[in-house]
Amino acid sequence: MKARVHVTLKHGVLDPQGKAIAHALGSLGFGGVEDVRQGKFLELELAETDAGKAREQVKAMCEKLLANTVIENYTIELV
Amino acid sequence: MKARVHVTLKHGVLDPQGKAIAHALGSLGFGGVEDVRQGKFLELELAETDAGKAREQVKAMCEKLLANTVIENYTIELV
Amino acid sequence: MTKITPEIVAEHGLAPDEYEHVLAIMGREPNLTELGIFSVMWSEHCSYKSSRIHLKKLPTKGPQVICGPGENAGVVDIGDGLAAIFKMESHNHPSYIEPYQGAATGVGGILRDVFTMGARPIAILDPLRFGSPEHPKTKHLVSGVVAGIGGYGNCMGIPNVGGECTFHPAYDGNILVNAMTVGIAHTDKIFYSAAAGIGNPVVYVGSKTGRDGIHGATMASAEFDEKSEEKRPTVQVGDPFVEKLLLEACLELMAGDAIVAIQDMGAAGLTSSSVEMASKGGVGLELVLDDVPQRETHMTAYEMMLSESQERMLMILKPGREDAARAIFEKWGLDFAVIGKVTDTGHLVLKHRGEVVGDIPVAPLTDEAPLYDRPWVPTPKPAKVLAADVPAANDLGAALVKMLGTPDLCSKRWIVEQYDHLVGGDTIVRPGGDAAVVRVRDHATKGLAITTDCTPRYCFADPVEGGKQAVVETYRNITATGGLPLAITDCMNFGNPQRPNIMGQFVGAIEGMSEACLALDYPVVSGNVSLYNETMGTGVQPTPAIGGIGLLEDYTRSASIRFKAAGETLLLVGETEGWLGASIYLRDLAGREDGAPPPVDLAAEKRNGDFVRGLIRHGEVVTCHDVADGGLLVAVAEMALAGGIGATLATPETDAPLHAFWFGEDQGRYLISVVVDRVESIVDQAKAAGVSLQVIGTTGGDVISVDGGHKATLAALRDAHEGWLPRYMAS
Amino acid sequence: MKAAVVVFPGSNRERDVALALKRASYTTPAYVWHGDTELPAGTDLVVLPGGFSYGDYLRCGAMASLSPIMRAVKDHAARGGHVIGICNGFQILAETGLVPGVLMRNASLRFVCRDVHLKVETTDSAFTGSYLPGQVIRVPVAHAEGNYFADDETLKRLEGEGRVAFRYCTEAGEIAPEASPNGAIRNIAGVLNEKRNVLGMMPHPENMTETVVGGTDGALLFDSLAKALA
Ligand SMILES: Nc1ncnc2c1ncn2[C@@H]1O[C@H](COP(=O)(O)OP(=O)(O)O)[C@@H](O)[C@H]1O
Ligand SMILES: [Mg+2]
Repeated sequence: MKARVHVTLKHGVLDPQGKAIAHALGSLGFGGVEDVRQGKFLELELAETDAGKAREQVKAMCEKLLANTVIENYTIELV
Repeated sequence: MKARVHVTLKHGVLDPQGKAIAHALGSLGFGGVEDVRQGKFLELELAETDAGKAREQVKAMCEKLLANTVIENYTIELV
Repeated sequence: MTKITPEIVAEHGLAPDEYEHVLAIMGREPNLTELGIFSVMWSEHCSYKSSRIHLKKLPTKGPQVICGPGENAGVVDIGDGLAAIFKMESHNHPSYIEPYQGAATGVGGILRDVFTMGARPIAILDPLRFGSPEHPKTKHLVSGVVAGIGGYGNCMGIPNVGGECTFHPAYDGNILVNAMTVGIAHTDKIFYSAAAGIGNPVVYVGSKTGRDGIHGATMASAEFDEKSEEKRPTVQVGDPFVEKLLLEACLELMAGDAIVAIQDMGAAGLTSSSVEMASKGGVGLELVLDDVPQRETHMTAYEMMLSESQERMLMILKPGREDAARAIFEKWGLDFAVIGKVTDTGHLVLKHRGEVVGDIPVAPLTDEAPLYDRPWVPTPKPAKVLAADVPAANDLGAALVKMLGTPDLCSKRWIVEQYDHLVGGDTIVRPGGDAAVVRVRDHATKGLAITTDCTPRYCFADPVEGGKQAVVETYRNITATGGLPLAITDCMNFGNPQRPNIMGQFVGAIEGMSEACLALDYPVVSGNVSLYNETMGTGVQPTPAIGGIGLLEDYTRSASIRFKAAGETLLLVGETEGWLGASIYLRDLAGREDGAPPPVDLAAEKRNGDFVRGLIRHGEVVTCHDVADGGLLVAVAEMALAGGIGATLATPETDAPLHAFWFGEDQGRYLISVVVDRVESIVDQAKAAGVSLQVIGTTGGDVISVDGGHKATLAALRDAHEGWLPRYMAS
Repeated sequence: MKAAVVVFPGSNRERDVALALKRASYTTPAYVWHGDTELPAGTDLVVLPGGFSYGDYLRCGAMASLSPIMRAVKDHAARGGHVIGICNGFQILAETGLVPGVLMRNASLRFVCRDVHLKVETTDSAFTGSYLPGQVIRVPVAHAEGNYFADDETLKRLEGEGRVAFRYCTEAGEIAPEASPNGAIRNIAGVLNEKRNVLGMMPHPENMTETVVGGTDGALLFDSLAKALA
């Protein structure tokens, strides 16, 4: 089973990359880009076939490694 | 209107980050992680309100800046 | 089995007569895998078919040379049981297609060439040539290439201490990304690539093999690609983290005596590494491809042999050492696999899924590779430009500010700061001056001076003089820090060799380089040729990039370009005629790109170099700069800006018009600054050595002034010099 | 002083810092492998050196912070033992929570290697005792992710308790935004933990300990340690 994890910066945390991308888009002539936030997107191929267990596992992975919960949020989707 | 962009490595392109994450998860005792691929996830806040136009714009941004189309694919969702 | 049609042969870049030769060697029609192997081994890149007969003319010997061209890198003796191992390589085309990864993997490749021989890399340098700043792609290429080089080298923890970066429309469609690495090894612990010992295991270490960079045969390989919903990218992605582990693991294994031979997998990966090891050792190899660590499923023999996946090595181990070696690689988290053995058949035999999928006699594959003496015409000698015909600058100060703000002369700090040039703690003279000086690890006093140089506009005007000049400029840069030049590596970047005028440039450059190397006892110990740098009939300027290394017996006796104190006397070593042909002044201020380049007087180079080096070694001079691009006044300004101290200059007696004297690019010159009470003695020493020496001014203040009337403030000079590149990149 | 330098896969300034320690204390530090679970007996100081542990993939320092040795490092710190994390080491300390805050991508988004000036904000620690209060020193930085960030409450505590060890400043000692190479909040370059026995800092004092490489301002940090932990 496959898990898709999104890791995004919490509100209020400065996102230098997003800001730089917004700026770069502006100078490339793309008007009307009001804000850009950059996050990570991870696709995990799991041996586990039970959705409930898989979600538990991935949650533990996020808490332990994949996200820094001081500044980041995460969401998990199973497919 | 908001656009969510996923940028992922093309099939077959080496993903050093994903490989290292998979390895780290393994040594943290998370068994059964067969593969990890890491991509980027961008949220863009657009002034544009017309979905068709917004998609066109974001597509152009991906081609020009957000994705490296030599090795990456991208998908666009509007919300 | 795929039928080998003329189309498939052509797809593989083999000419019809080359294919006839393949048939003769094989005695039968090759299969696709075998054809692929011939195609890469006989490519220009691996076989040097257009350049080989000319490269032979380069002097490669000298008492300091432990190993010249032919191995992964050149090896030079630096005394006390230590050797410097170094080479330069190009990654031009991949960097144009994908600047970050192309440049990064270029660095990765040249690092492997050096540590595969047993050396710990201590320095990276990166000569770069980009198209016109106005070209729409240039900025993107600069930013990607620089980030890629930094991304790889920084992670490896090898300081990047030098290089070049210039711009010219001739590179609009073909940028040049060259990279040089220097490493240090013990002379009794140098590793070579000749396979030996029948029955010995062939071992694969490093990253797994994927379908990276398999080109040439797009059509032929497409049929093997079950997932062909997207066109497979041919660029390789580097993993500097794995390469760092590979470096440490290899050095750890090399500390013992398990290795018989070792070779990195660079271009043409498993093919060229196995063929070269077998050929050098005069043995055969049998490989079981099922045992090659693979990243992707269903890989064919063809794909495995042609893959250019990065961060891999091939080794021959002594029998019975596999387990101890495996333990080291596993400790570092790397793949380790025995994939075959050394045989006495003289053939490269490939097995896959229980079948023999390739069987090629190694000796003819390498020895009978095509060799061409391509037709060439010498480049017509351009006319000399008379200084009097070049518009004079009314105000030398204003002209100087303009010069320092040109793309070629401006500060490259924006680049240098993206490279970790201090890791290791051995960087004595940092990038930004002449040569960098890096301390030799584990030695109490020795340092290496390292530099790369080439002046393509000279080479374009006159390849022979330009080739000579590239060599002597490295010689001067090394000398200016106090180093004794030992040997060079080169990276020959040219256009299409099938055009006689391009081939003529190549032949001319080699001739000039050879002459300079011979005169200066400065042999070539390694190098690389990159041809076909050309799009739609427009080639790059001929660019024989030279990487030189020199030895400082005592690194505390080195010089740098920075003015250290006010009130010192500024002395010019060498003669000035005021040569404006092919100069920056002529091109960027007068808008003319013509004329003969400044001639090189090799005897004067040696005489002046020995004189300056002697002064530095005796501790009489600590501030020295060679005079190159932009001429004398530019050199003074660079010294002033580096030290934050100005200078008051007075034109000595000369026949040259002022602008030609101060901006001419005559060769063989150095600027030194010395405390006043040393001047007399140095003047005497110069006289005795037959060296031309002139007092041209005094350090001090925050202005550079010439003859009282021409002035530029350091602030204005700094703004022009430091400002151009960051402003350009931010625009 | 008995020092232990932890080597992670991808560390690259372990030797630089070991030499700096040796110059200051005349004792050769031990190298400890990240996979080990114990520090050498009698370790006074643990050093997490600069580099790219695990390639800096995912987040700098994240994977290294979970290495087996880090449990021992945490125990050592909890017992009052000293720990210094430099550059990648600081990132690892932040990921483990041994010092507060996070290190984000440089505001320029580019790697930056150059000399910077730092103001010594506290001399009340084993790491900074040999400096003068408010002294301005010159040492290099070399990183892509040194943009220090912490929430207002944390910053208030850090500053209130005098736990900001170094700030980026101009040559004249002014704490100005343009003096910061990475955009760090309030120009913070190094912070102490609550018990002041753990220091995380981005700049590299270990690369500025000899005249011949350009200066000795960094040597005083190691000198401080050698004296405090003698
Ligand atoms: N221009 C040159 N001058 C001197 N030696 C050269 C030159 N070009 C290539 N060589 C030598 O030929 C050998 C093969 O080079 P190359 O194919 O570039 O090596 P690699 O397989 O590491 O890429 C090397 O020993 C190299 O030093
Ligand atoms: Mg090689």
